[in-house]
Parts: sequence; C-alpha cells; structure tokens
Amino acid sequence: MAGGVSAPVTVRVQADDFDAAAEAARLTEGRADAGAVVSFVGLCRDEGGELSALELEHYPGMAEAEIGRICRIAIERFSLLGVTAIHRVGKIAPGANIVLVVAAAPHRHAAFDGASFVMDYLKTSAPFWKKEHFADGRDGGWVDAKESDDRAREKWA
Amino acid sequence: MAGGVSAPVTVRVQADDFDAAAEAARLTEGRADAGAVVSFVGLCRDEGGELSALELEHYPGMAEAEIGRICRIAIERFSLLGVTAIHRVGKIAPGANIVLVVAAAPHRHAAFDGASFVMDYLKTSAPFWKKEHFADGRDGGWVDAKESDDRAREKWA
Amino acid sequence: MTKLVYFAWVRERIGKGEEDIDLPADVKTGTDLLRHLKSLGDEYAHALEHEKVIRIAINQEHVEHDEQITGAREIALFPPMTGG
Amino acid sequence: MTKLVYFAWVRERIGKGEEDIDLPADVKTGTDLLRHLKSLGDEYAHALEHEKVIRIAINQEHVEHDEQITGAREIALFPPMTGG
Repeated sequence: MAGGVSAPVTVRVQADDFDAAAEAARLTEGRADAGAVVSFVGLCRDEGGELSALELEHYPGMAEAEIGRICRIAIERFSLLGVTAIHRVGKIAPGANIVLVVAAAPHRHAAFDGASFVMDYLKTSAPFWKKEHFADGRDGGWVDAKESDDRAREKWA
Repeated sequence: MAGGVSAPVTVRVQADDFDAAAEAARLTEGRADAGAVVSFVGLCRDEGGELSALELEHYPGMAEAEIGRICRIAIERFSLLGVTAIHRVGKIAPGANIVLVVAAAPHRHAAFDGASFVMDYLKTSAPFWKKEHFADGRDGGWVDAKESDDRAREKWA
Repeated sequence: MTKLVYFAWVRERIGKGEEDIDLPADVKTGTDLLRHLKSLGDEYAHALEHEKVIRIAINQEHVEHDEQITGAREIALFPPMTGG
Repeated sequence: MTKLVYFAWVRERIGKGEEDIDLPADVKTGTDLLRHLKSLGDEYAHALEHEKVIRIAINQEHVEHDEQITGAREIALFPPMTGG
C-alpha cells in the first residue's frame, strides 16, 4: 500500500522563490500509483494596499527539522505517497509566494487532508515569525499568533 | 469582501493536457488579496500495472455547464476569489493528468474547502464517464460509481 | 419530435448516441419515458433494465424521474457519473 | 556554558540573537531559566515579561516550561510562531 518509509519527504527553507509545478511534477515523476496531488501555495496579501512587505525570520536547523517531522507524521497518518514543503524567508513582497506544500496520494481525500494537516501544523509549530512593513513607512511590528490557527491544529488531534 | 460576482470562473473540457501552474498563476495574476491557492490534480493510476488507458466520455455542453454551476456555488459558499476547473476527455494514459481544480481565497481553509467541494460535486454530478482498458488487451468496461463519492458529497449538504 | 441522447453503457447497449423520437401523449414524466423506451426493443430493455440507476437530464439539467418532460427539446439518459 | 538563542521580538527586546551563558546549578527547568534571565537586566525582564507566551526549544525541539534543561547544548526562546 501507500505510505511508509519509501514515501519521499522534501523540505527546504530558502530566500528564493519556488516553482510549484516543478515540485509537484517531481513528486509524481516515474510513478503511476498517485491518483491525486494537492498543492497549497500561501501568498503575501497586500492587506488592501497597506502592506509593502512581510519579513520572515526562522530558526535555522529547527525549522527544517520541524517541517520534516510534520511531513512524516502526515505520510504515516494519511498513507501519502510523498510530501514536499518549501518555506521562504527574508523580505517578501505582496503577491509573492511564501510557502508551498504538495501532497501526493492514491486518492483525493488523503491528498487534501495531508496538505491541509501539514499547513495547520506548520503554522503553529514550525519556528517562523512574520514582521509587517507598511506602505506608509510604519513598521507594523511582529504578527500576532492567531487562536484560530491553534484551533485548526486541534481539529486533527 | 471576497467572493461574489467578480470572482472569475474558468471551465474547460478538452482532450489536451493542461498546465496546472499556468492556470494557478492566471487566477492570482495582478491581484494581492489572495493569501491561499489550492490546486488539485487528479491523475490516471495504472492500478498496479494492469491499466493501459482510461477513456473519458462526456456530455458536451452539459459537462461545462454543470462544472460552472458547481464552481459558482463554491465561490458563493466559501467566499472564493476565483476557481478554475479543467477536465480532460478521450484516452488518457497511466500517470497522465485527468482533472484540475484551482481555488483562490484570502485564507487557506476556504481555498482547501473550495477545491475539495468542487471535486466532490464534480465526481458525482458532472456528466463524465470512465472506461478502463487493460494492459493485457481486456476491455475493463465502464467504471462503477462509488458510494464513497456520494457520501463525500453528502458531507457538504 | 424530441431529441434523446445516450451516454456510456446506456449508449452502447441501445446502439446509438442519439435519436429523434415522437413521444406518445401519455409519456409525461421521466418514469413514463423509461417504460415507453423499454417497450421499443430488447436493446432498450437491456440498457434501461435497472431503472433506478438511470440518470435523466432535460435540456442539459439533472432531473428526478418523476419530473415532467413535456416540451423538452433534449432528454439525456445515462449511468451514474464517474468523472474526476 | 549553554548556548541561548532568541528569535523575533524576544531577540529584539533582549538586543541580541544569541549568547553563551553559565547557568547556576539551581536553574533546572525552563521556568527556572526564564526567572534567572529576567533577573539579569531590564531588557530580559521586558522580553520575557509574559512568561506563558514564551516558547522554549531544547536542542531544537519544542519542550514544556517544566521540562529539565540540564545538559542542554542549545536553548531557544521565542514568541508563538506565525509562519506559513
């Protein structure tokens, strides 16, 4: 069956943008047991024109390890065929990509659940922090963690 | 807020393959209010090497209309910023793409729910039918509808 | 004349994808239509044997079997859908 | 010596990203560590004012405040995470 140790996990933390299509293609390349691939891309909103950039800080080493741990739990729990997760750091402009999660599975519900699970856990347990810079020069400060994100994660418990 | 009549719906039924990344990019091009884009790609599994091809038949006109109707319901229900759905027809080889659904929203749960909702409804109410061709020359016949797909749809009622 | 269209194994069993038919005046609902067609020959009887699984669309919209079909331009009969 | 690392507003308020510190023998848990650091100066007191929201990682793994920190190579203090 699906899942298990042979399902590839790819995790990267990088300043550069990513190519969502290329990552999804890599995940299913040379295999025909995947019936479903769900890709999530998180983008930087401009908050009605107010935001000029997000600045993303992370804990090098732990960020990669924590995302990898979450991906392996997802593979086990949803019998995924593979997961790729890429998180950008540094300054990110409105409209630009922040995070990519791709989950492959034999059937669609596992792929949807897998990608959604990884995002909900990543949001609340991977060591990244966002700071807002506003268009009018104001420093928007650090983004507060949302209770709704904690609740989203608890839903999977 | 998000959603409403201004959110674009793109629906295509075609023999040719699609470019998932280009479709996702088109959906968010020139706008910075989308914080989340979820793309679902359904692929042809080889069923352990047994399958040589799927053949997809559709009801021209009604297929496009029905998918469009489902996408508009999803936009309204989840306040999506846009949805693109492309379904291929004709002979499809193992490993190849069958269907694409892309949903854009301000936040991730709406985008996940929107794409998942469109797939669950598309599966059970868009007029497409799959016939299996086996590698050993056998005609596998028409694929039976699955009760699990009906249940997946009822979950949204 | 009413245009009837068939798909998937309904089409294969009836042996054609579409036809124009004069419907008798007493064929008023989807259920009436299925019974009438089954009287037209073995191929129809075979295709529509399990009435409950047959889906009906009038002018390209899904309808229940008890829906009125009078005045329909195009009626489609097909098995449960398996796309996606 | 134990390596301490700070992130986001904890880092900004303390005024540095990392430092090596000799911890007294009676600093045995995360809670002990927070209290000890707060005694080192106003910048620490300000950064760690709301103890409950501060997250602690030992050797790059999340731990609860009551966890033993003795022997840790690297201890990180940071606010609730907001990535993704």
